[in-house]
Amino acid sequence: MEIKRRDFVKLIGAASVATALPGCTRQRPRNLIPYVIPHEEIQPGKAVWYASVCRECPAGCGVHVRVREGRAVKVEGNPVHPVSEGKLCSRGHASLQGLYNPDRIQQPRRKREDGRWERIAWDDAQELIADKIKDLIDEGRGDNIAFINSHQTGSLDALINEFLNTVGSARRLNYEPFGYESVKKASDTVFNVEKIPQYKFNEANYIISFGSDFLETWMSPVKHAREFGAARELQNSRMVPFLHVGPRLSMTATNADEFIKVKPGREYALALGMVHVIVHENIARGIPRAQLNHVRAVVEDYFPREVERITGIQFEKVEKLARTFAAANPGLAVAGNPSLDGNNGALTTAAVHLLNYVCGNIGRTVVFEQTDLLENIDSYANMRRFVRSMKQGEVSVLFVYDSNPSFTMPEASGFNAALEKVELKVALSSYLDETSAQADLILPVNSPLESWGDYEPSDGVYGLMQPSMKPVFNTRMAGDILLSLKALLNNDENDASFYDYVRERWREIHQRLAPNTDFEEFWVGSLANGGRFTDAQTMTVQLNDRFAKQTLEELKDREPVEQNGFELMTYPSMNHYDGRGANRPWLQEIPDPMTQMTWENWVEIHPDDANRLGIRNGDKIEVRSSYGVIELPAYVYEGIQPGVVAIPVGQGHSEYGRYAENIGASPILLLSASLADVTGSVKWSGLDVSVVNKQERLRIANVAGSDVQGERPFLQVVTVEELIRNSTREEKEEYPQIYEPHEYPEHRWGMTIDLNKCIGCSACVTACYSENNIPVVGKEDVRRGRELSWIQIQRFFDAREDSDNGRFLPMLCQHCTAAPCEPVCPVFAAYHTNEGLNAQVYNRCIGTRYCSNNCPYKVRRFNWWDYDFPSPLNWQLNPDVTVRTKGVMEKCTFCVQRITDARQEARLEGRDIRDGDVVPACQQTCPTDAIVFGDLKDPDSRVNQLRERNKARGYHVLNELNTQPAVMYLKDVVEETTS
Amino acid sequence: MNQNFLYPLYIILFVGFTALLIVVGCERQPTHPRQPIDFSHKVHVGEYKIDCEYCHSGVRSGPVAGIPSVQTCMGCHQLVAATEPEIMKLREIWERGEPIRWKRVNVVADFVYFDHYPHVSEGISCETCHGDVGQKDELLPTPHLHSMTWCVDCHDTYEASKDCMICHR
Amino acid sequence: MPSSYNLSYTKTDADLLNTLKSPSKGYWVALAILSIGLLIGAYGWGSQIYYGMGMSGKNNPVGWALYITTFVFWVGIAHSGTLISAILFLFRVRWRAPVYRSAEAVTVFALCVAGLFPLIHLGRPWVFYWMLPIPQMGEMFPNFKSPLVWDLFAVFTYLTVSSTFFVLGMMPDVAILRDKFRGWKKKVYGVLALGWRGTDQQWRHYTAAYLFLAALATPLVISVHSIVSWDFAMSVVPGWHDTIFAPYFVAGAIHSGLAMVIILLVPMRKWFSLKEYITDHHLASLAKLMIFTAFVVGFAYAIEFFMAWYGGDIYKRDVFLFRAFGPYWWSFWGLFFFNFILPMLFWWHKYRTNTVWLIVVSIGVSIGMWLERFVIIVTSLSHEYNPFAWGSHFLTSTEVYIIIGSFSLFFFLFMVFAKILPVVSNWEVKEVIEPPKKK
Amino acid sequence: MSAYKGSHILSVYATIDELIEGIHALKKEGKKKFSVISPVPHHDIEHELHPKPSPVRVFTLIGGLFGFTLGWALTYYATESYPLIVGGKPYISIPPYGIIAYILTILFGALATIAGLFINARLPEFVIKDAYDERLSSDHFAIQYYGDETELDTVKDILNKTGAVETHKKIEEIPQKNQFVD
Repeated sequence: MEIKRRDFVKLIGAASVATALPGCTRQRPRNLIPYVIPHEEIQPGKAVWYASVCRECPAGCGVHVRVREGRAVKVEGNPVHPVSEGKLCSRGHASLQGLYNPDRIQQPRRKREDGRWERIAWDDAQELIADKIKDLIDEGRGDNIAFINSHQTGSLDALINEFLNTVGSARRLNYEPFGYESVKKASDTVFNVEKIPQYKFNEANYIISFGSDFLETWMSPVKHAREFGAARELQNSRMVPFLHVGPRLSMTATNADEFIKVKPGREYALALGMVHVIVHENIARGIPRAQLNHVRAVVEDYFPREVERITGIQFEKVEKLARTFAAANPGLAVAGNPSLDGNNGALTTAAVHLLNYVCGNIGRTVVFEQTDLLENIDSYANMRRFVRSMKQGEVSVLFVYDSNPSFTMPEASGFNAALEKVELKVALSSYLDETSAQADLILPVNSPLESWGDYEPSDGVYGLMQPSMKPVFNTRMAGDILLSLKALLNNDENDASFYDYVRERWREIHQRLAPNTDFEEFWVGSLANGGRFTDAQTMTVQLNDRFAKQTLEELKDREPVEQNGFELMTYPSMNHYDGRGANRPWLQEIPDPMTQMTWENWVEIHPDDANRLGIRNGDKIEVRSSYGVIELPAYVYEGIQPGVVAIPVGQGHSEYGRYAENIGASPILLLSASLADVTGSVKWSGLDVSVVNKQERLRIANVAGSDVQGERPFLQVVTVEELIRNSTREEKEEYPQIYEPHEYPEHRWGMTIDLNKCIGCSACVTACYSENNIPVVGKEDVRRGRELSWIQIQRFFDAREDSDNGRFLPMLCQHCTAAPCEPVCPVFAAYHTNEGLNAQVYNRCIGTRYCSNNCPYKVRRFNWWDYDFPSPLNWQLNPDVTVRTKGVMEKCTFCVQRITDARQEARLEGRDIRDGDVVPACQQTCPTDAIVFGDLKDPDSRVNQLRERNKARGYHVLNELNTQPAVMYLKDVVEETTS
Repeated sequence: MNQNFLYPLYIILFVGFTALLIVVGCERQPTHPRQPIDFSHKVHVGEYKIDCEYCHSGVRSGPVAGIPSVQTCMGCHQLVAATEPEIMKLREIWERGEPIRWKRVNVVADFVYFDHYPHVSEGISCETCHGDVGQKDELLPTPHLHSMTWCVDCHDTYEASKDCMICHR
Repeated sequence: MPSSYNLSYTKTDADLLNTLKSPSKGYWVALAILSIGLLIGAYGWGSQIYYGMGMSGKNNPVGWALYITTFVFWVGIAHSGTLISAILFLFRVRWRAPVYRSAEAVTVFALCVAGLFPLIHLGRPWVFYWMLPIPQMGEMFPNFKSPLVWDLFAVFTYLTVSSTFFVLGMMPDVAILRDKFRGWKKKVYGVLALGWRGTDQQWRHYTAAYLFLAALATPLVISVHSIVSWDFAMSVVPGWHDTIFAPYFVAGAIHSGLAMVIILLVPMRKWFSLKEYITDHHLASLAKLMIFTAFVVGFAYAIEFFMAWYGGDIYKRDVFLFRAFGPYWWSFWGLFFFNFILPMLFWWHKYRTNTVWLIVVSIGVSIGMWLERFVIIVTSLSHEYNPFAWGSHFLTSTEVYIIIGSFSLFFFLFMVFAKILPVVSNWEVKEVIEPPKKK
Repeated sequence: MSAYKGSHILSVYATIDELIEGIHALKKEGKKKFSVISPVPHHDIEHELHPKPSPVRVFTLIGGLFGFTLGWALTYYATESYPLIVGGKPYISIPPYGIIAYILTILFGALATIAGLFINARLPEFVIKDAYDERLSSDHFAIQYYGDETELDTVKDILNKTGAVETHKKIEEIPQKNQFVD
């Protein structure tokens, strides 16, 4: 508690000096354009915001970085960026922990003969590489230089190509483990365009997902979640139905009104069956009559009874679904989750393309754009070819930037073995991950938050990145390194910088978008804006004439051989994606929404199978394929098919820093090296594995005290039918009061949480950790029930009798009017402010924990230890919030620091606080706008309006205790999937 | 009132232990910080009547008053008293392009969030809290700035809010 | 009853002096063992203060566990002394005289030990004085609406009143010691006796004061444990929020207090040869009383369950089912067996006059009463309203150390007391035997 | 101590019967300035002396009333000095404050009782100034008689006749100012 703020205050002096002396240090960012506050000067004690782009996954959300005294302390979505629109996911928030990761490589390092790392100066390192490259060029082996990078667009993409051109090589791999090969393949087959379309969930009237986890990891989860939230807005007690068909109850599936469980790889049959019904019943709107017979012929085998045979879905249901979907006009069907790659992924996606096509959804909810930027991603097939050339010694120098193929490539692919043949392996990486650990030279690069750059997630969206702070360590931008190398190779003294390079490229964009304006203005405006955003240029697609029944058959992957009894399914982890998030402690600590596991990797197994093998939750089980074997704790899960085991990808790092190492095991070790038959992707799914109970209990850290709520009406759900029937019924609010209630003279802060919109993504939890300096306690303490999350996404599976879907209840301090926690505190550390906050004064708390015992919602968190923020993670701490010491109770404050800020801001402007001035961190980031905060005394405030509009859905948790919470929940709603 | 001798023994142990805990638990204040430059408020404020806000310019727009940048110092000292030994020091620092590493004099606890603006805007003079710095060559810690009693008394006098969340969060 | 004593004034004095003879080797060994126990406890507490409350096995749902359990246990134990000395005094029960001194000692020492636990269980014990009714930060007082503050007042008052009662009752006996000893001991006891001579005036004020203290202590003893029970009953926690809690806790306190008195009396009477003072009849009377208290607590258990069922509150009902059939079933059935079933042995004369059985049952009841508090505190918190937040306590070595330390401290204090002060109230025994007369 | 001061004799008896006889003998002579010392209060002795009720009870009452008032005053003042809302309850809440008042009633009642005892019985007296016999605390009785030297001698004879085993004599100097300093 002492150190951090003192450090900040020390910095205040330095910061004001830094503003007074421009250009005194080399690495200083130039011409930073603050967004919210005009760039007069940085004022100590006040935050400055910089717009940039999140590079934690290929989605490319626009962000605002909050900087205090020269340090980035929080990341939020950029409201004008079309992908994020002000929202951000957990992984986006955790980019800060990438920036301040204590395991970052702090200066260039070279591997010695004995395998230990030694320091090397930047110039020496770059010269060493340049010399090697010069030698190769002299020998005429310029093409032996290769570059693997994560998916890049824009300036860096161009620069890498330019660099490779300079040395005369074309060995460039835009490598993403999850490359959506099946979508590309399907588009190619059905429409003859090898592209990945954009999906518009907010414009659909019916949503079906065929195993696509579009709210978690699939393509652009924040955008999808945002649009999904809009789609699920209730209109006259009705909303857009959402059906999920898939092998596993993922977070996306659980948000569906109906989840139909099918064996992995059989989803396609339903899609084709629906097409069958639609084309035979003549309700297809999307296609000309001429094509109708064509399509009829394609799907002629998939009459509903055949679908029932394949998937187990009753044929009447198939017919009803088809009719409802066709009537939606437009509906939206999505497919192509990486977890189905290798298991009829391409077939399912093709079927879904066809379904969308016949319903006329193409061009409305499924849009192909002129430039599809994800299509540049190299497929696994290309990687395999590259491995072969490495093996043959055709690669002498390999650069790896922001990519970890040693971890994400199946072990059986031989990547690691082939890597040894490369003479000089240069890791342009910030972390010592599995790939950099094998490198000869590590040139640490700036984190995206310290870098210039640009990123185009989709057509017309030009995101611009600017450094929000000086680099934490002695690192450089990847672009600067490449430019320096290029200069060295060309014996060019001119030290061009990547900043200039980006600017030059933006001159082109300027020419394209606004040729008649002043470039400087355009540039400054773009920086402030976080980029330039124009409408996408769409393209129309037509059904491929050659598309036939046979084509469908060709898309089928081989049926998995079932020898050992279990089919393996892997899927990208919600928090760690392909493993890159594993070294962010927040992402380790924030539970997986469905399983509520933390700091762990697990095997999901159906209760029937588990009973047969005598496996209980947390038992160690061995999963063995022909390629490898791993041991993991079991998670007995109703949401999975019998005979299938599912393991998330992302954990099981052997390197990658203290937070990632030695947690679980990576299912990638089990995967086959061979390509999926159709798409050339990794076979993420469909592998035959055996499961053995190792008869050992593992210490798993599961946050859920109970998976079910029983008779307790914590999480309430209604169907639209019930809602319409009881649309006038309100919760009984008035209980007899013994005491005269206290008056709130100015404000009474309150919150409304729409459970129907909460998808469980936990972005609010991460935002809260980030905003409120919540420490990460680690696995052992989570296991003991000592996690400190102020807001918790509680998950129950039994909220409705007729469905096993998990549902989410964001549980945070309810700021009760008659709070049971307050009167029991002997020292007034817990008390009620006259604005209705249930306040906790940390420095007054003596730690009796009585308040926590007496809180029926169990939202108070106790500091069992003095928690450590290993440097430089402590730089992330929000200077506006006290860091709590051991022995002190803490809890949600409704972001009281933001209320104070808003009040001060209003005061400076000589007005009252307006509705919307105070936005707590959780509401700010919630992609679906499930959380709304505001003044309950103001009848026009959004929070009151929402309550007013949804009277029949509003309820207080544990209302019968008469705690009179300030948080009102709106009941979750189930829409009918067939009409 | 002497009694069973175990009882006083117990009390002594208890009190002693408590005292130990209090001592351990307390933060210590810096007593006599040695500044890199012998800056004198007496000269600047007392003799030359320079307004506080000339240097501590943040008070009307935000929480922190701010320590003036070296540039602010040099704004005058390019010419004024340029040959004084302490000013020579300043010039050296300026030429090296370094910030001056002033030592903090008053360290308010980390859990206290004091915002200058609302106080200044209500017309509370700087002297009310910081004392007559124009009389002092060297600033020493002002004990009342670390005492909540002092804050609360003043809030009582001015009928300002005594809500805990005003200062603690 | 006086007829049951075959004693004279001289004999009682001799016996009194006999208890204070130089202790045997066994005594020193026991004291050494207890000192080690104390050191273990100090180590446990020290490490807990240094590293944080995480050293104990608590977590988010279970914010209180073994420390508060043990606190309530010791407060309960403490009640025996006041019960026997003050209440039986007011009712003029004559067999009280030889046993009440040790019972009061139990009260005072148990309270000293109990008083430590609220400190031990604080997250920040170094600021415990914020709970005291003194203005802090100018004008900030503790929250008098908090049951913990009531608790602090109650326990502090109880400690003050019971220790003055204890010391006051000892004054005439210490005067005997002053008169019997020579040298430095005479001086020490002389100071402790406060100049007591035994004039009729002194006796007059003394007996009056004694009576009033007894009269004050009686409502106090009832209210203290009621207030301790309100720490729980004033909350909303299902399984705590019960109107029956105050009488239930008082009954439980007396139950455990009786057990502790027996545990201490039986060996003391043997080691100090006090059979003529603490007769089999006395012990049997205590045992009979214990049957009664067992029925009271048994009734309370039954009523609690009845209300949980009859009240129709699902949260409360679930907690009670959880107690009986959840992972803590052993503690629940254990307490039922130890507190209710086991004392039923005393219906048989054979058991209530057999010192071994007396000790066995009393230890059983002590364990049972500790378990009762454990069940009330830990199981209720483990299975509260929010199912997602359910969780259980886990045992850590630090907790064990501290509990070992607490028991060591109690027995340490008691053993020291037994060797330096009269364990039997000499003057009150003299009151019930024949004074020296002409033959 | 006793209600009387000054020079005195202390006649020690071995049995209670002889003590009673001694008291009778003194009463017969009309001598009242004596007190009786015994190891325990005995109803036979009380029967002879007819003591008045002890004033300690007044102390108890006053102490209790003080504590009761203090309890309400303290809680009221504390709330007024820094009013904070907890749990939606009123600032001044009768039931909890009543508990504090109740407890303080007992605490101060008890403390005042002790004070009353000490004041009335003139305790503590760390060095006993009056004549004393060490057997008195265990199994002997005594009559302490106050008077001038001549009177003491006659009383001594009277008591010796009733069976006093030993007589101590203590002559105080005059003036006897700071006698009860302790």
